[in-house]
Amino acid sequence: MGTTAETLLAHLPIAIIVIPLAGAVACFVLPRAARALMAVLGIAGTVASGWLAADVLEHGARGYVVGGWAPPLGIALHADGLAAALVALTAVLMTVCGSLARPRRSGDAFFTSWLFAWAALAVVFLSDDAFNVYVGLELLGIASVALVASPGTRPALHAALRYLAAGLTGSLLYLLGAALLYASEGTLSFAGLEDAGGAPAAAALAFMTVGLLLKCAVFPLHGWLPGAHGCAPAPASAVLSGVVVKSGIYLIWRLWSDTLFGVPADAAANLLGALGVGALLWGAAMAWRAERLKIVIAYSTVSQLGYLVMAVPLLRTAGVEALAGVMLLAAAHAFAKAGCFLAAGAVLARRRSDRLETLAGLVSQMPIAAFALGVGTVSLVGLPPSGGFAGKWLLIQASFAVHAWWWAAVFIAGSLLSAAVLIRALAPAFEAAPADCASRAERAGASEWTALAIALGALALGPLAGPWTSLVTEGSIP
Amino acid sequence: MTSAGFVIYATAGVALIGAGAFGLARARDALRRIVAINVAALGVLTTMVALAARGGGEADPVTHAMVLTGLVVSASATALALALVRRMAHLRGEEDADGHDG
Amino acid sequence: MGIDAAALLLDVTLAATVVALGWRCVITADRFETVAVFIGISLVMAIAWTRLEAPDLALAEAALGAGLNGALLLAAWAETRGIEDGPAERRIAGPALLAATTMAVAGAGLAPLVGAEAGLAAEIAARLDQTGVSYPVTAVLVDFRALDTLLELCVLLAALAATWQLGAARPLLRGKLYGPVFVAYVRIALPLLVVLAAALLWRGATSPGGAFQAGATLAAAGVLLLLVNPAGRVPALSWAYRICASLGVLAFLGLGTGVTAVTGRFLDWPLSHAGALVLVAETAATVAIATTLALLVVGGRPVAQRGRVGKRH
Amino acid sequence: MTGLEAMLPLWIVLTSLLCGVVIFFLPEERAGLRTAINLFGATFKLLLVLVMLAGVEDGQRYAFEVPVVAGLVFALRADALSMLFLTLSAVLWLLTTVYAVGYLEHSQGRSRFFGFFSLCVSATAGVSMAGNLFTLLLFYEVLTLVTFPLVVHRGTPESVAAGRIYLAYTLGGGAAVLLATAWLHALLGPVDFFERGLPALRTLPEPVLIGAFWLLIAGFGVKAALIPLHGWLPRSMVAPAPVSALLHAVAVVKAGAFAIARVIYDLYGIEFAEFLGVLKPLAVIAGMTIVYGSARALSQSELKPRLAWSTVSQVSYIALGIATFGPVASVGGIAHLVHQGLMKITLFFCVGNLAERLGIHRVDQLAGCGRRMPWTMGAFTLAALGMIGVPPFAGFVSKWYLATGALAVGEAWVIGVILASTILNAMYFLPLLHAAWFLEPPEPSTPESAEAPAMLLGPPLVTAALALAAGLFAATSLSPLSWAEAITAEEYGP
Repeated sequence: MGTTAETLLAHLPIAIIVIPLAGAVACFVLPRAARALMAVLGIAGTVASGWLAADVLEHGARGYVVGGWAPPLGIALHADGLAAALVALTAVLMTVCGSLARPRRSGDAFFTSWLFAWAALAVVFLSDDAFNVYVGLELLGIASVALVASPGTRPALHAALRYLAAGLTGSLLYLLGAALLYASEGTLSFAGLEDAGGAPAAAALAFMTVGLLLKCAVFPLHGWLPGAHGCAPAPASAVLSGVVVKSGIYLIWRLWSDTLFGVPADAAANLLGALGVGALLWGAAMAWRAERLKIVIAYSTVSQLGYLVMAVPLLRTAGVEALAGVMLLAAAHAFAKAGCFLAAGAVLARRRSDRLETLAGLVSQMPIAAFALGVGTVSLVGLPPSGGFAGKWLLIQASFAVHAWWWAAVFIAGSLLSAAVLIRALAPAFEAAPADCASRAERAGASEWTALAIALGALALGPLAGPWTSLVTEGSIP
Repeated sequence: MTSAGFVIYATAGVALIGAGAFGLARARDALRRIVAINVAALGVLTTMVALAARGGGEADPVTHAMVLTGLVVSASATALALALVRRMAHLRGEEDADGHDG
Repeated sequence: MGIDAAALLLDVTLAATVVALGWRCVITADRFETVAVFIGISLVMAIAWTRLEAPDLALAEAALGAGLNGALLLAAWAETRGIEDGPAERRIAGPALLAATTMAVAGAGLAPLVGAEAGLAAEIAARLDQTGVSYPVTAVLVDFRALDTLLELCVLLAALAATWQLGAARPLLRGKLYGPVFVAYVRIALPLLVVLAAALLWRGATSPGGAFQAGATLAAAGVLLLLVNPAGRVPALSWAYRICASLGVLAFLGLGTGVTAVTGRFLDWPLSHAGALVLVAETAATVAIATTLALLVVGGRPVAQRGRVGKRH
Repeated sequence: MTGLEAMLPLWIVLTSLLCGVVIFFLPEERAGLRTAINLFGATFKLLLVLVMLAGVEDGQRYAFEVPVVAGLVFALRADALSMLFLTLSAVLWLLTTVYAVGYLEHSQGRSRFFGFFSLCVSATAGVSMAGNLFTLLLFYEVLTLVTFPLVVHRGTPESVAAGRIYLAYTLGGGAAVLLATAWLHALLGPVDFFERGLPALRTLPEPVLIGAFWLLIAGFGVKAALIPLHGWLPRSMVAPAPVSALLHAVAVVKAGAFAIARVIYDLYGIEFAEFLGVLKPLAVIAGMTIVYGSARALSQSELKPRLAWSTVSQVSYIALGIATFGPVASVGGIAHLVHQGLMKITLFFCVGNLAERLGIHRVDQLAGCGRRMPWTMGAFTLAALGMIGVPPFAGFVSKWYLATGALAVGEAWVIGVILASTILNAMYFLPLLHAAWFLEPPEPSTPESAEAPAMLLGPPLVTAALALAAGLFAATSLSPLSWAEAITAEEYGP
């Protein structure tokens, strides 16, 4: 038994990419079995990701050379703590939300795109090769656009087109950066870029960062996100906001936090931090004016992404503790946001509208959905005992540790701001139902219960922060 | 391939990237935006091909492979974008028609 | 000296044409001109790339960039002719500044690279014998960086899945092209294209060519086939489309995992059968690329057109 | 200490937590089961608290700790000060549950109400037993979260608006506490509560300490309704009577005062706080709140807002007692924590009964209701006299200790404050009593005696009796006063 487990374990990184890929093709070729395939491969993928995370937690980072050629000739996968954690998070969200997806038309194409998005995320997190990541980002872009366009209505198509245009431009900038990097350093693998420096590397970093900022909708390049995440079906927007948008930020962390680029990047890192603050404020301001619940939640993604970008200067100075904090924030945000979107989707499905003024009586009619939204808000705002709080706590500690106390003030002001925004949106839900419609609590559907479960997952991340942070800081960025 | 050739084609590539950026920033119409992105893509690919051939000897195959993959990837993304444009035009056409008699 | 001067002159004119066309394409107010000029740029660029010692890229650019992209752009232009999305934008300052900064940063990045030597050509040439193919670019595509190719085929398939989700396919140009001249042309061009594709595929192992170029050419043949029926109707969806479109990914996945048992690494072709395996993978990729690109031109899910055609003229 | 006993504090928090969760998912129509679970939970928790009380009485220390994130420890600890607040909230939770079951007989959303009601009490228990600043912050914020749905329970636009104001104030306070906690944690590592203050704290530079102190006071002052952070209290009177009774008279408001006591006694230490010179300004603020609260209460025409402003003023007695650097005054302050709880909850119960039975909301409608609801008005009178400070009621005891304590340390102005406030109390309570007992009821339309049913009448009578007993038997060992003396003895040392 030992050897087969050993060999299986050795092939885990590539297996995590191949399983969803095989699933996607299978869904495309056998349309009628799409849902069953999705379920089976979802579980297989989650098991593999969980196993990888456990293995990395125990034995540290695990590499894998694809095709037998080591870098710089071939492509290598590198599953360190950070990547394994994100892959596990992706697997959980993709499986849970996938089981909820009810595409009205062309289910096969929907699940094909769903699994392609999952595989692409695995590539982006695990691959150690800049160009391989480019193709992964592109596959992720196209699959996500397909998910956004799946409702088939005009606003959905318009949002999908805008998302695709932004994604294409972002990938192009990233490609140019990668080419410059390869030309100046002679290798495409991230690991080999330790001592990259000079004008070409700086230009490459600039292009790649702007491209990634565009792909993950960081202010001021966030225009496409609210429409896309607002129109997509609830399970899709849950995954888009929860994980897909974070893949770009993961790459930014990897590029900016390594000892990469001897280029004097501290000034630019603070610029990124300022962008993050801008995202926080702008996202909150726009969410304050939004009229639909899903749009408020989408704009809160723009503002929460500000936190993750704001952490870049901290990652460079405070290192491991900041990484643990920001990853905890990212995971808690993923679960809470997924919970909120699924609940909002259930509200939209049952009450035909998620406009804020029609939310009256939600607490009495759909208590489970309201409770999921409430718990999600608790984690998004970062109130104890949620994971959001633990993440914010670690970030504040990190900023105090490097005497950058203004970052601590920004984090706390940010959480108050998002509290104001989300409470303004959800307050009408507590009002009594208008006289005409029944105020009896109807039976909660599966999506409401799943929304509540995922939102409680974000809450549970608080007490369970220990294992997650030790996994994340396992053998990753020094 | 002399380094003079590299300079010429690299500047052409950079100029195309600039044109693409200019077009993209100005474009209001979806079709124009897609064409602008493709112009910029051509610029990037040309710069890469020029980079591959900048050394005296044989051109670098890894960059060529990257360009080929980049070409196919941006072609399929453009195909999807154009399909979206055509579908929206079709829906808008249907809406106008239904709008009157609907 | 004469030849160098002439070569230099050729390069300069080609570069100048491309840049002029590029800016023209972006500045013009007429939408048809934008599309037409873009196709022009792609063709001139194909020629320029031959000058940069990249013949196979030139082939791919001609087939994909000028051919398929051009066809798609023209189709999209035709169908959005009446609809004007918004007033033609007149602002210049913002876009010009953006273009200038992009060019400046790119220029700054490229300048120090003028003299430097070019990447990994030597290492790859030294190891070609371990890959079963002798043409370096194909070796990189199929052996050194096989995962890239696999993912790229997935990108194509994802784009097709996304298009199929948008709804039923609509007749292509409503058969306006159909006529004796066109049929005669197709009767000649079709076999030629198929033979060319086969040749490109076969030569890929030893000289410029390979799956992508062959696939693109075959796709062109497919589009011609779709256009040649009277009402431009697209034959109904059957499992054949699905199998052909995903053949490439299936081949790479199947062979890749199968090979893992032998060599212990995913997509690591064993030297003894490398040539044969590569050929199988390349052929499958060609069929997949051809089907996918042709169906992408259709732009929708080809469902059986039972009485629906009459509804919209 | 055996395993079970170490877990006792955790069990106390979990009892009402589990009850809350179970009730939350109970279908609406299962009223009987819900009341049964509620009462069982309340009594079981009271038993656990009494067991622990006995344990702490004879010197046993209960502690439960579990590390959470890097460097953060979730710690529950039972000492004399926490037992005082814990016993008060356990006893009053049982009574208020009985009252609420009767009060909300026919209303909607009772499962949701009682679910959050129990969660709120477990948060209060958590605040009282917090072993370090982080756990205190944790339960302090959880208390905000679970009380918001109670404040907005009625679902009227006014109550939702009041709820949002409540959240704005309390989340703002929470942010201040978070900043201070993170700041101290960054400099010191774990910030635990120690008998007579954390020694490690004294190594920090003074400006940091003073800054952190005022951040903590501002944060906790929101719930303790110190000026200018008291705005939310009068507005959240739109909540149903049981909510106003337990939360705004006991749980929420006292949590703030208790947290201030905890910071001053067990984080900074009373001597070190005096050395830093931060006690004097706090005492001044408390004094101003007392007078301002009583003055505003005078001008309220509605019963509940009047009681709300009275609460604003009364809670600051506790802060004043703690901030006056003298053992006797702090005994008065700590004892008032219990006395004010007992008296104020009785008043809110009676006002609830009046509104429920006779639809009386305004002060001028009280004419002759003493005759029509004798028992309720009897309890109301007892509590009102107690609030004014008429001997032998509990109120008099705490005011007496406050005054003599302040005099002992030369803070004469405190007596002025207490006198002024007593006069104002009399001015806004006596007219109510006068109208109730000595005026004719407007028109004898309702039957002669419209007394409240047993479930609504029982609780106020019990609390009125407890208030009276706390005053009469102050000298005995079991009274809140002697318990306060024990706490002060620990804090002030030999």
